[in-house]
Amino acid sequence: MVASHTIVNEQLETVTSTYAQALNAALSQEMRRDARVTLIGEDIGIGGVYTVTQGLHDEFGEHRVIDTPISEAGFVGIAAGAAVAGLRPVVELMFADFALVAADQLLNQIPKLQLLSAGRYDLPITIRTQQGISGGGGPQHSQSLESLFAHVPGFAVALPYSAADAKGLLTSAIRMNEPTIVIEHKALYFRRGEVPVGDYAVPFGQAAVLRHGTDVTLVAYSQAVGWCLQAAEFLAERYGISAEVIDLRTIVPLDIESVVTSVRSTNAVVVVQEAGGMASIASEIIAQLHEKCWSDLLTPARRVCGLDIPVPYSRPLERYWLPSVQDVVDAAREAVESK
Amino acid sequence: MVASHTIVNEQLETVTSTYAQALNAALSQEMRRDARVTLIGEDIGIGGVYTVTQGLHDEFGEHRVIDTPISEAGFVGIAAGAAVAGLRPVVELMFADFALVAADQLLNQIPKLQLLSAGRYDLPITIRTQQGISGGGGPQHSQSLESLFAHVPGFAVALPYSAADAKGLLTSAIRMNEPTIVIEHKALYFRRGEVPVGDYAVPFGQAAVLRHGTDVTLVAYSQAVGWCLQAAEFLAERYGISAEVIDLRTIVPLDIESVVTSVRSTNAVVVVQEAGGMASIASEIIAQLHEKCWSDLLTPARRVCGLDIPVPYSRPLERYWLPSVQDVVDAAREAVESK
Amino acid sequence: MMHRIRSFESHCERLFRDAKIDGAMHLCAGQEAVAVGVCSVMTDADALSFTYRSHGWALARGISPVSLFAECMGRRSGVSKGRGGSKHIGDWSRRILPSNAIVAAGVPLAAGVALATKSLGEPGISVVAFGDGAVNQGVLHETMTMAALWQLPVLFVCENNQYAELTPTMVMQPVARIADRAAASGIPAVRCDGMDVEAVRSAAREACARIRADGGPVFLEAETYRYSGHMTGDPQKYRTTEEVDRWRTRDAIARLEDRLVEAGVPHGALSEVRESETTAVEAAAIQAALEETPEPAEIWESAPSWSRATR
Amino acid sequence: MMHRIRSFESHCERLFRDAKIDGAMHLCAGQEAVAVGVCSVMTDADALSFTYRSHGWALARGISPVSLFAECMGRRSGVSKGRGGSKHIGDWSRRILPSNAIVAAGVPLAAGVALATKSLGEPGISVVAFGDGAVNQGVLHETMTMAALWQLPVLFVCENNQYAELTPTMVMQPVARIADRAAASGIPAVRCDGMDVEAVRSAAREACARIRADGGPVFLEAETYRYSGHMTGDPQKYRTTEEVDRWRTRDAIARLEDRLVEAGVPHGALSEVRESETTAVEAAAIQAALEETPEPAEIWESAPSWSRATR
Ligand SMILES: Cc1ncc(C[n+]2csc(CCOP(=O)(O)OP(=O)(O)O)c2C)c(N)n1
Ligand SMILES: Cc1ncc(C[n+]2csc(CCOP(=O)(O)OP(=O)(O)O)c2C)c(N)n1
Ligand SMILES: [Mg+2]
Ligand SMILES: [Mg+2]
Repeated sequence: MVASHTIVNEQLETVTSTYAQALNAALSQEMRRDARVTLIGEDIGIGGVYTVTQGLHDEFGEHRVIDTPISEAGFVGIAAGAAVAGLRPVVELMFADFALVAADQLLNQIPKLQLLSAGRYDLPITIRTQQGISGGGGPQHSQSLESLFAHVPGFAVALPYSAADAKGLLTSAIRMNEPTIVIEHKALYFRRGEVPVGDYAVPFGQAAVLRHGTDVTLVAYSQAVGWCLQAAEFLAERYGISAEVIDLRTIVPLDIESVVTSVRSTNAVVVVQEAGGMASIASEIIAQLHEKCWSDLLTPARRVCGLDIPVPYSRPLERYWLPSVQDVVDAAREAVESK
Repeated sequence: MVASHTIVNEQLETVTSTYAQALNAALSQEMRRDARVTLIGEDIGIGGVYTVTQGLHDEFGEHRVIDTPISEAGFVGIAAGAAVAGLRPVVELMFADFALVAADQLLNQIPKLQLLSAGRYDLPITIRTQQGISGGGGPQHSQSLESLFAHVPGFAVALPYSAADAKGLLTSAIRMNEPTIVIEHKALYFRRGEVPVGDYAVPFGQAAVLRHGTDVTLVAYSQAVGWCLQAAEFLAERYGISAEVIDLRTIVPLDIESVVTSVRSTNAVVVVQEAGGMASIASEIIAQLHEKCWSDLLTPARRVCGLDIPVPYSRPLERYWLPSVQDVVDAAREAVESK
Repeated sequence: MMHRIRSFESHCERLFRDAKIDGAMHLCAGQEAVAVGVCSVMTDADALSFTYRSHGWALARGISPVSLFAECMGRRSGVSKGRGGSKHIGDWSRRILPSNAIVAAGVPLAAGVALATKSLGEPGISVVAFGDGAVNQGVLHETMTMAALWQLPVLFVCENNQYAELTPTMVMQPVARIADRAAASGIPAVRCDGMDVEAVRSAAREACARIRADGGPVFLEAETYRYSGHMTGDPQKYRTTEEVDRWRTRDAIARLEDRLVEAGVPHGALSEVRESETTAVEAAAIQAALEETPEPAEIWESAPSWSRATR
Repeated sequence: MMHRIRSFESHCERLFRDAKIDGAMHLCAGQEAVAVGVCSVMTDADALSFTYRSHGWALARGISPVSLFAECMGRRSGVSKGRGGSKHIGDWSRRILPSNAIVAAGVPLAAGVALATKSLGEPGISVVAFGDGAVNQGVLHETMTMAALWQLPVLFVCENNQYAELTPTMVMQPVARIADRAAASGIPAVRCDGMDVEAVRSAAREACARIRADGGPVFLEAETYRYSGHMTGDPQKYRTTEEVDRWRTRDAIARLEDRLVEAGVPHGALSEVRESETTAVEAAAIQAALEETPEPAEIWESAPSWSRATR
């Protein structure tokens, strides 16, 4: 894994920590800052399966860190009701796959509750979950489902790649007065990066240019950003191709302007995502660039995505299912060469 | 509403019937043909809220037309298990919105069950549901959710527009050995059309050209096809613009080739869908055309979609939320004029 | 109040027929005693959630007929600014959650309000009404479990009106009495005659007192009946008019009036109430019809700030 | 058979440590008696569904150790051709549904098999195993309701192993006994000692006989214990080793052996069984490790015909 290129304000004091620790810091800071911030989820009292909530039960007690039965639909709904009535719940869905068990609350209820309030209440609920492949999860523990939350309107959706963004985006999410979902990646939890200490909020809707380049733009979010950074390194060293890497950080709102700006100068783009391509964020980005960069693109936008079939368990199959750094490199070369 | 232009084989004997009657005919014929075809759903014994299952309980009895409690997750799962074990269940989800209550079974279970079978069983389950706006349904009874079923791989997805296709696609769906979903439109149930009598199956994955044209291609499915036909009529009469209208009929598989063929000759395209545009089938179609029609498109593909916010109740707001025939006309003119 | 509801519902039927009201409307005539009885023991601190069969609860909890009519007609002055319509009535200034059109989905939302109330040390309980059909929805079971585990102040009110849409309730219940199912979550349950406002009131009073004292939830089943179809336009093929008439002999309004007369209230006073409610509802319907509908651009008002304002 | 499972599980731990097995693995050592006892009364016509904690049930139902190991190692010869791994073990040629990694989601699937069986007039019942944690999932409640309403031949087996992941079972149960919750669906329930294979066997025998005779469902709760962590890598901070040791004194294998010895079976015969199972499992692990993994292109084999073979 290449080093994190996240551009953190130089002035901020930072500490090296894992993505999981960065999330933990965001939670504990926000819980100290606002007594209404309340965690709800399965096995979070003991620290959570990925250690993100470690220590919080000890510090804040069982009324702020609420362990639930295995009843996702029920506790997501309870959290939403609590958000109407003055709490600021942060719900952990252990795997994004389990969001489907609570899909009615997540997609029929929460996104509609403010429309129906006639402006009489805020809805400061944050869903935290994690997704993606990290090896052998099988078809029900490996999915990337962000496109569902983007398609059905109602949530602001963040997918942090760097540890710093994990902290900063989760902090913003908790402070927002509308429903937010922070989709973490299970393969990133124990990756380290420089994370600002203290108060640190990264606004939703602002992509980050992690590497400047002139020949082709690589656009991604979440773990796919890592592939792009590796690909960019490789493209530069091996082929002398200069790739710009953009981490979208949030897909709702989608900072298409930053991508457009980049494509205006590179004239070529590859969109990379772990999820299958069909009717996805990658499709959306390309559809928007098709219009907004009509005369800037000198070659069609490419996409590098997961396959549009369920994720199999066996390693060689899983590896084939996943987009690879090589796929990104190939797509970028093709794009550059056909300009 | 313009007359149905569905091109039905001239040789077939047809009868004028509503979309609902056409669906009913498909169900009763398939139930007669194969004793394993079994209907499962809420209030279907008495005929269903939209009369699609009328008369079937009387003819086939309570073991073939099974009324369920209000337990969508449970009965979708039961139907899937029954499909493994030799039935051919056709499940009615009264509103597509309710699919979200059963999303775990629909998206985590059914699409993965064949992967996990190592080829040892077929999975002939058909989900029938209806969606969209027909006036005053509000945010929880008006959604168009086909993109979710397209994004998460596993279902073949049909959205018939004409009464004939309603019959033909449902018939095919019931005969297929993989999971299928037929998404009907509530505004179409009582629309009439010519429907072939007797055995009539329309294969999945074959778009229909409903109107030939030379200046611009209008692509749609489900109720949006009606808007395109109206727009084409209007474009011809008022502006002398010749629009080709393509009804995709199924979105999985997606017959992009038919669209490409058309765009190769018209050099301009408008994609129309009732659902919000974000990360949707419309995005996907444009992303694919961007690549496949790179040099054929003389102007960017346009899309005309619903808004990316929940559907409000009040008529003027609902009307504004919906794409209109005028929106299609405007987009087509813009496309043609900027070629 | 029961008059107000009854008269509101009959007006609604008329307005729907005249196409002044859109979508599907679910009327509650016959069930008035449940909403009125329960609401009569609620305090201002209490929260309420109900279903698409909303009018009775909304009126009983103090939403004015005119803002309710206006909502049903999609007017800007509607209680939810026309965003929700008849199925989605709420008013958080009265701690009423938007009513829900997904069967049972409002139940966890209401329990969540109770969780917040308890967490924040505020007074008040949550009352959530749902139908007999909702009892088969898993999320109700999940919520009851958590309400019991966490001892949330929730009154679960099951309005057993004998039908879930077009299906007789008991065809879909595996046990003889719905209230008995609450035992699976260790929640105390009571039943009452939902066609008798005083019976509902006293059962609800006792239940609420228990919740306020112990903190934990109580389940209340009220046996009642809807006189109208499931929704406007329902041909009601699943029942006979004789059955409806039989239930009408237990009519809550008539029974209350009989009792009041027995207790010495003059007939005249009763008909005065009835007439004044009818007149007021009529006036409200007329006024609501005069209100403005929202302008298309107002659609963005209730949307999150980041929503893109393009197709 | 219990030996086979125990020995399989300890092998798995080793293989996982050696990174021969991917993902998370959920071992069932301690719980063997439940799977073995229940499967011992099943006929070939019966269907079975269980969870990610799959190995015990799979072996007890006749899947061979080598094809199970091969599956866990992602080999082409695995029982699901390497597609599912340890969490997703199924073999429809034995009427075993793929085991489920979504808590409680396999329950309606199993009930669906029972519906088909009944509809098609075939013999056989459906047995579905799930954990104590699954009891709080709404879909279980929904399925039990339908199984009762439709009198489906389903044996619901709740393996109460005292923990749901990292949480003690009873912390999340609103009633003292899980089996009591079945009454809400009108399903007869029994409990048995899940650390005693004969107790499980006789309870299951009786339950199955009842299902076969009456057609309707029965709920069986087996009290048991898992000796390993929830999954490989679990540091088990939520319990003490003393607790584990206390349960080990009730070990099902030891108790059965004691009883057999008392009944006159020579010690030698028992250790022979034990050794032959251990050797066979060892051999199976070695053989499985030699099997081939699938080629990438084989990924399309299990996909629907219309799947697009592009990114
Ligand atoms: C999840 C879901 N499934 C189905 C429906 C359709 N539906 C609307 S009302 C209703 C019947 C509900 O019956 P009950 O709970 O008894 O309430 P009632 O209408 O009698 O007040 C049904 C099935 C729905 N709105 N939501
Ligand atoms: C819907 C869902 N929620 C959460 C999980 C994560 N999870 C996996 S196993 C488990 C505990 C299940 O406990 P129990 O039902 O008692 O079964 P056991 O593991 O003890 O056999 C949890 C919470 C899941 N797999 N699915
Ligand atoms: Mg009812
Ligand atoms: Mg357990």
